[in-house]
Amino acid sequence: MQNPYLPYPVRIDDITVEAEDKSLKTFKFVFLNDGDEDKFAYKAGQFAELSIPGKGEIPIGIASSPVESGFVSFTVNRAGVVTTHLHNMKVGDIMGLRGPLGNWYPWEHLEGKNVLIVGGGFAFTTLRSSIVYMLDPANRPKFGNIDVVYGARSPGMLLYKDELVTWEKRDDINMHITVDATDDPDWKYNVGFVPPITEQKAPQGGDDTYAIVCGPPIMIKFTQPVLEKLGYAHDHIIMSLENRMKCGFGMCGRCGIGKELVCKDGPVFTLDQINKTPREY
Amino acid sequence: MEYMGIERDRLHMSWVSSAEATKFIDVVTRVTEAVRALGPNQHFVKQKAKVA
Amino acid sequence: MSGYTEKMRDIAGRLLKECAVDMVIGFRKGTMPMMNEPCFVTKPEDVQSLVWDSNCGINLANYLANRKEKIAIFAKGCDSRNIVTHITENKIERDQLHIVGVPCTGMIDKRKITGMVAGEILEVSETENTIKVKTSDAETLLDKKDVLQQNCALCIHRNPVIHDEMVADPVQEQTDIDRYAEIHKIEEMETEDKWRFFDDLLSPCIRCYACRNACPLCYCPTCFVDESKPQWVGKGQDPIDVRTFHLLRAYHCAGRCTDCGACERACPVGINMRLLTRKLEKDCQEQFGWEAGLSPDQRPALDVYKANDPEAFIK
Amino acid sequence: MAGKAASPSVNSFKAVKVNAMTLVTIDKKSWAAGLTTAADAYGLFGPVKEKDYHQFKALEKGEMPDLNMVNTRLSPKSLLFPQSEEMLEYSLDESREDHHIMKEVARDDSPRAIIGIRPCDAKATLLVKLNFDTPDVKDPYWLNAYEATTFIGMACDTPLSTCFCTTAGCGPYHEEGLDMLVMDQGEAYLAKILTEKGKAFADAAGWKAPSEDAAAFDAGKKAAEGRIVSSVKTDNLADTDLLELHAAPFWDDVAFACLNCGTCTFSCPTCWCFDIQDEVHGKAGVRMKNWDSCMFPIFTVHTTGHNPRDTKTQRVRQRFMHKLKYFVDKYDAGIMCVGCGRCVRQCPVNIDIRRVCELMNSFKPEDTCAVQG
Repeated sequence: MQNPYLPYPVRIDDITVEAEDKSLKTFKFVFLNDGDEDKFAYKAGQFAELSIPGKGEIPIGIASSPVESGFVSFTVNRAGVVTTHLHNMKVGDIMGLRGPLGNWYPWEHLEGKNVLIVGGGFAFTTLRSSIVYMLDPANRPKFGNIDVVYGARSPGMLLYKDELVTWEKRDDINMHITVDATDDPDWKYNVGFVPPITEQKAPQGGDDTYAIVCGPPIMIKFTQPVLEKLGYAHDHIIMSLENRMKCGFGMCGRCGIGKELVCKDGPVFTLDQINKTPREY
Repeated sequence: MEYMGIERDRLHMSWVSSAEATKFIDVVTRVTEAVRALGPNQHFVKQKAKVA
Repeated sequence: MSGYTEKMRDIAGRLLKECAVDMVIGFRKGTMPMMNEPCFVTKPEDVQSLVWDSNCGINLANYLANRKEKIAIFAKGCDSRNIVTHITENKIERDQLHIVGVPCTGMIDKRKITGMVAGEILEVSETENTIKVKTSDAETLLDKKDVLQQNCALCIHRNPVIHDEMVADPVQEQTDIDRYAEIHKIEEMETEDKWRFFDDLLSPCIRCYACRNACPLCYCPTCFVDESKPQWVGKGQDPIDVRTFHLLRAYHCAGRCTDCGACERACPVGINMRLLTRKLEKDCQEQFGWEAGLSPDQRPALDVYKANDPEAFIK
Repeated sequence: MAGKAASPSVNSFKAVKVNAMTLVTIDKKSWAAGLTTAADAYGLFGPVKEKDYHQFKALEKGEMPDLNMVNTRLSPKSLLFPQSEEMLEYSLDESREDHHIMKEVARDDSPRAIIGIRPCDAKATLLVKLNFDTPDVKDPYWLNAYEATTFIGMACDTPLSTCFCTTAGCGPYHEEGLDMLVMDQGEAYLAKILTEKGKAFADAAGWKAPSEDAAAFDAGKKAAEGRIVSSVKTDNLADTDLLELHAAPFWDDVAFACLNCGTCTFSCPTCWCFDIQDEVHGKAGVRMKNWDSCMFPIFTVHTTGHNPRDTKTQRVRQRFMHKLKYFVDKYDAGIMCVGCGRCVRQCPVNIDIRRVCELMNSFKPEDTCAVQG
């Protein structure tokens, strides 16, 4: 019997400091055992438990993309016991990785559709995974227009800056990068919160257009009416939730929102589905 | 602590000013001797967690 | 205490009708013999649900902490002392409260009574001094004073220490009570026997925290056992972790505990954790002459310095 | 999107049924002797009295289960799902080749039998199984223990006034989840062998004297069911709208007295929530599974401090909604309660699931939807 609690042993292969305040780091892991990477086959939108012996586990969205191989990566905000410890670890350290867990953005369903991605802050991780997946030459023809609204507090807090610059230059993806505020005179992108920028830049909703939204609760709260105004139906708005989790596969009970479990039945839900839960997240 | 079964001499409380070097030496010596006489502590030492 | 129920309904009805308070906290009839359920009433027409008998052992002060409403509360001697403690510790304002004092002749010990009769108890009724216990095939008449909760048998503050009105005239206080006989007995044990005694006492603990949560003193937003940064105590069933919880909880109640017995009463596995809290209560009494919650004008023993505080423990 | 997994019904998890129902009679001497013999092949567990209460424990050699107990204080769920259980171990000693690599702990999953489990607790095991044995993921700790266990049930002839099993999908002679059901006939026990596992145990115990007295079981069952005086109604729960029930006006009243202790969830035979914790001693560490409770605020609190179920009322509602609504909707296997009455008897403040179930089952949303007009 496969033991779902047993993590794959991994080694930290690389650590990138992402944000100017050093609260965000991207960890690149390689699997110690042959074959584990194949067993860890995942889709964009899923998460995994980063498992540190002696400290505990933390569920984090997978930032690398299924089209990238040889490693998996996660961008982690330093917040609690486990993430603080992780931030103090070095390249070469051994830990565990358990997953992939949860569902994913509905890629099969999104084929042939336009996709609007709205992201804020460090929730951009699984969105990055999604963008890289969609831009992969093998996949790009499967999707219509791709629009991305991505905002952070300041230019220094934007994740994956090099990639953002590359995407900005491409003509098969429309990037709308924004920051809440900046005193950088050379800043050539948008200034303003995500919801108004979405209202200005995002395409109209419709049967063939879906929005994937991931960000802090306050961003989600104000983006939702904007999307409704733009004509996105509730079953065309796709969101990723978080709740306190332990097991990650639907047994320990804490992440329940009504009869759905965020870890197993989610984390990806349409707004339509979320409206049918008691919203205890 | 004593009421719960920790030996009386294992727990000491003293008030020593930074100027009272002799008293400090005296207290440390007294405590060390007392604790040595008791031997290693057996209680409130958690080994591997017991499960049930 | 017979006749209290009617009087309480009148008082509650009057206070609610006059809009003198937003809610009344009391007890309603339980679904089991020897059990009543703490409840609140906000409408005058609902006061008929209120009851009072010898099964109101839960300390209602526990339901006050951090509430914002204007509240009338029925308070036994112990409840009133915990209300005083709440006021002293700024958990509630005095002028938010209309305290209805309930002179108390003690609450009965359902575990003790269950152990005294054979078969399941189906019904329990009471008069002033007797308790009638009905099982499927027998009826037993017990003397109430023989089946009191132990803390009630030892109680020397049956009358409320603070109140805005009283349900009845004060009852006679008990005197010549040896409150600490059991504690003395433990103090006289050999060190190793003490350790084993508490190991045995705490062995059934399942860490449900009913004792902590029933305690009006345990209102911390995050209890030390729930802290994760740092994590002070393991979360499993290791006896050291279990003991650490009980020991530290008792310490946190030092000089504050009124021996209301809520902890012991709430425990689903019958642990007398009062053997820890009462030791500290005894020490406070002996060393500082302090009894918790007697007056809102007095600062607690562990909160004041007096030049003549005993210091024999400092060597 | 997250499609609803096929709802397995409790019935699909029944152990292999024996073809012809076998009845054996066991005189009380053979009972004791049989258990002693069976102990060579099985670890035996059963109710024994410790201090004031009965508990399920591993039986010492020659120790007999005390079958006169009415019900144990805690349910026997802990035999498959211990309150605290080691799952993984690891070393933090960097001089070791395998440092920081987690491994499964060695476990003893040799055959064992629970003697004298009540039919309600056996049925509860099947409800817990829905959580730990799913089509996608299986909890190996629970499942291995479950598969190693033979359930020898004791029919319940003396139900308590708080027992409402007959209206909670169960009953004093209920057979679901049992491998053998034993009834006390005074001089002897009459045993109904229900599964291959039960038959193997009877063989190991040498209980072979056949009986034809099937009528005795029917009579016993009828009499025992007649002694159940308490009931719940659950017929409207499935059809009541989840969100409207969630928003029902009675939750503050239900929750007021609650202390948010874990008594109800810990004593419940069907509550399965747990926590995962790491503990390190020196360089040796273990990862363990501990019981957790939806009554505790830290069950759901986020690292940010945000808590989706921050108030007592929300947590109390979660417990009852999970048992009486979410579970009903999710599995189509009835309520997540077998009517054992433990929470009713043990709740320090007398919050009674029967009363709450009545409020929920009789709830009519239109009664309170003034805002809709």
